[in-house]
Amino acid sequence: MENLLIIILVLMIIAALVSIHAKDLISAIIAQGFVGYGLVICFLLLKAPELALVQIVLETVTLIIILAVVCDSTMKEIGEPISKRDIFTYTLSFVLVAIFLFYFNKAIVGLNPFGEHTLRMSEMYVKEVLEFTGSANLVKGVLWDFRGLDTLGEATVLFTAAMGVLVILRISGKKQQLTKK
Amino acid sequence: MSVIVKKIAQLISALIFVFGMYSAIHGHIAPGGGFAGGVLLSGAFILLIIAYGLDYFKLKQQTEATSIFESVSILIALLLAFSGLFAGSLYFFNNYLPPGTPGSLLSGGLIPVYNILIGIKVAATLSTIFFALIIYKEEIRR
Amino acid sequence: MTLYILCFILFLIGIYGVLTRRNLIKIVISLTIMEFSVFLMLVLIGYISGGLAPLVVHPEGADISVVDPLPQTLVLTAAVIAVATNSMMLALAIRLYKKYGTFDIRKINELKG
Amino acid sequence: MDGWIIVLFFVIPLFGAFVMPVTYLFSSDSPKFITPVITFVLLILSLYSFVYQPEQIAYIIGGWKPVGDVPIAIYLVYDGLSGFMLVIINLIAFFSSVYAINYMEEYTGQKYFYVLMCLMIAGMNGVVLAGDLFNLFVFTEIAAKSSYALVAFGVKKDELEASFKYQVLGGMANLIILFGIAMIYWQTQTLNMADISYMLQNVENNIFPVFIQLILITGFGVKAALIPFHAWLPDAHSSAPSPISAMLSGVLIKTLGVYVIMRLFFNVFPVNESVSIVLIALGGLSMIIGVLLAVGAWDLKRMLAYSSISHVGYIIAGLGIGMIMLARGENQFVATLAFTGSLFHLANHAVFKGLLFLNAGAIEYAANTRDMKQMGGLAKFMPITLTSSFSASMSISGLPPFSGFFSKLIIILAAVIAGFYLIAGLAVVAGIITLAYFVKFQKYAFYNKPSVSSSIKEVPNLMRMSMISLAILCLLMSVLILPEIREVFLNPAVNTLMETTDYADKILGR
Amino acid sequence: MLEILLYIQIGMCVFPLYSIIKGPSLADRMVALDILGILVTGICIKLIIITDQLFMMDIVYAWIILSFISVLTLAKYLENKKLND
Repeated sequence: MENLLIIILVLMIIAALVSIHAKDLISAIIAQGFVGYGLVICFLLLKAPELALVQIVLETVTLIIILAVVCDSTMKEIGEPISKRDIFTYTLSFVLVAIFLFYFNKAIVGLNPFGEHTLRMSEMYVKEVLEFTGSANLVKGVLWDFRGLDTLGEATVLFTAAMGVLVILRISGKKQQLTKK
Repeated sequence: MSVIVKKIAQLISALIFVFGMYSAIHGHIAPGGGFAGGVLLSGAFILLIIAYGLDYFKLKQQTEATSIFESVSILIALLLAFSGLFAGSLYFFNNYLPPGTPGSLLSGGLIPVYNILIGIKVAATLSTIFFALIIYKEEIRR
Repeated sequence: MTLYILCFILFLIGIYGVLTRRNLIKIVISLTIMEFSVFLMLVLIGYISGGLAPLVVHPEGADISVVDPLPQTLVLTAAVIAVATNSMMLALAIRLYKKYGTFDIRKINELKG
Repeated sequence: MDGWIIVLFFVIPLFGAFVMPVTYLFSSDSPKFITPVITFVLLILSLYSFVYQPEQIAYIIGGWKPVGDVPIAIYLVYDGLSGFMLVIINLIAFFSSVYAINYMEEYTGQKYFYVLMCLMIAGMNGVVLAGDLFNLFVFTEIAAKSSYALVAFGVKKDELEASFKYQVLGGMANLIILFGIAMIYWQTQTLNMADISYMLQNVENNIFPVFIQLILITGFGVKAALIPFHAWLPDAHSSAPSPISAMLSGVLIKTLGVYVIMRLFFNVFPVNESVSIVLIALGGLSMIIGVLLAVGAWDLKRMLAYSSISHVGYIIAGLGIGMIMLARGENQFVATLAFTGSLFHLANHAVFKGLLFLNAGAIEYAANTRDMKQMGGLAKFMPITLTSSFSASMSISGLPPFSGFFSKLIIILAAVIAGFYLIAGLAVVAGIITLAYFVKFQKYAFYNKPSVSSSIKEVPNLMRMSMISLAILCLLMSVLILPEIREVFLNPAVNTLMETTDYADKILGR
Repeated sequence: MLEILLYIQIGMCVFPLYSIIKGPSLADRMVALDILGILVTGICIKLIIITDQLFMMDIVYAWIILSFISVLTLAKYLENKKLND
């Protein structure tokens, strides 16, 4: 199991690098789709069918929305010579990456290794969600009963995003006849 | 798009619609639920738009309608959650309907109701976003 | 532990992309990659060897061991938030493209004046 | 007070936000009257609960009792600090929403403005009340998403670009926070903040807590616009519509950044010295670099935005000084002094920065410019804006009878007694430079030779009303220094910070 | 036996990735994404047989239906570079 996941993760990392360095945007979007579908395989192997379904659906919709955005614009990646500022940002990001990786390695020593998770908060969820909520899908039972406020908040975030998109895509911000001068 | 694609898109969009509704309604006994079902429902509309073009739905009026759908369904969800306060025990998000037998369609108290409401809401939201993007580009081209 | 480190590398690739890319759409893609890695991290944490998916198909067998449902719930919530982020950023990107005629963030900075 | 009342703090604005698109169909004016009513109700509610409820309430969503010792459901926690923040948030929200009725008339799509404003208020109230780490993240997202959209409200080039920058940095910060939450869940197997603080006491690996705290300081530091992460703030705060700028600068950075830092690093994580040194360093840097950036700015709103960075620096530095004293376990009096100063300055800054942004909006509304070089001679035409902005400017730059003087003085005193002479010196220098650029603002905007046309009128009534009320409040804030009043308003919040383990003990009943 | 097949099938995901990296034209990349979808469908069905959890069939349905939409969108883009007409 662990080996399979490692193979997929390495493939995902390669695809992510390809996606970031791709020459045109459609290749980048397709490579990002590869990363997303790899994530679906990981979810399937990790016994999370709920998430796999949601991730498939999301991946497709994100792909369509990105395509709808970029479809009649320039597809080419901006290829200009590297300036001094670029060198600065590249060094900064590499230093950040190195520091984070080093400390992450140190920090996770002593935590539960893969597959040996212990339950504390969710012990009761696993044992008694069926009795109390009657939902055969434990994730949905937790989602709408014990953590219902989170889910309501999530729906509100989506509502906010729809309002935000409508705000951003207005043609003009101010009424024409009222602007002075 | 050619006639074959258009016809197949019509058939498949109906299939997607039914599958989305199934997913939203059976959220508490199978994988799926409100969110996945809602996205599938909106996928049906998006597929039709992609196959047939913009004028298929008379989009200008649709954005208003989807926006209303969205706010009404989430409003009902909020009121349902709030109604838990009056169901005896003063607890927000009180699941006061009886749990029923697990595994059957009518079980889980309020969970299926929330799933259906969120399904409608997500379908309306994603359609709103997609339609808004498409309409915007249409207006800017003129 | 290898898995967690690989997952963190994916996260760092996302940060690297956000910091160094100049294309608006590429920045959005990098953020999406970061999101993916965080989701994977949460689900990896919740996995229990030999556990089944958190769905009780046969209610009488309720005492079988299942993987932790809580991280999956969190990922479900965070995924929806991720869609919201992406759609708003993409709407802004298309708007900026129509105003400036380019996706290059440095050019946009210069043109603003 | 019954526990369920605190649910209303986010249910009412959410209800308002969801109902407005429907009422808009019947009357297109309805949103602009619903919003002030909602914020007024919230203000009354927050004042009521603040005065009548000094004790901590833990309200359980869904009514799931803890199993054994482990809390299993989402908790909402109301205590002194939350009450204090709620009063500030709803106060500024009420005056901004009244001000917005006239100010927003020239914009299109007002329905969306009011909906997003209600969502932002709901998100901030939720952040302040959340007792669960992931729930806090979700409410942070609601407030942040609505602020992204509101920054881009007048869809011109600057606004869009500012909003994009804000979204990229804010999105990164959110993901870093989520990563930190995942790591915390990995270690403690729980999400309840009280339970986390209990579980984190027995961690053997001593790099893990430092790593987590660094990650969370990075994440919430972006939200609070501390200095290495401040790049989004000047653009975003200066290009939003003015009522929203007042909300963003006055309360949003404090709620999403400073409040969460207070809550997490005092009540959840064990207090330690290394984090407090990081906080003092970040605070000192923000203090001085913020004012230096503000001196060079000629755009009025941009100047105010830079000055926000410096004042958040004051608050964070005060918190750090208090924390280091708590961690060393010596001289609790200095810690109390530092926390009092920080919280007092937080309240003061919310009021006078909100007022200054409303003044800037009034000037923009009347004279149609934000550049200080193009203003001048406005004193003749806009007496109310002049007086209110004068009181706010004197207060922000710390002249003696005004409230800003006392809060800065307390922070500087605490720094001197604690032995941080550099921080005290920086604070004094920053205060002097603040005075300099506010004198510049007064001179160029109101007293220089008139360079604008003489057709300028004073702003409409509702805008005047909220500016005058805030100016009066701004003058009244200095009474908070009196012991009796301080007892009621500041001490509950200070006690929450001082008794670091009390929060968890009361919730878990240990 | 099925475990070995699972390994082989996951190893085969390298080929679409190669095609995405190398593929000279956009059509190649598009086809690679579609092939990845088919591979994952196979993986999913093998997992269903291994773990005997039939409800995962839902995921297969959703995948097949949605890959049609995404391929159609990409194809429409390839056809005339715009989505809305």
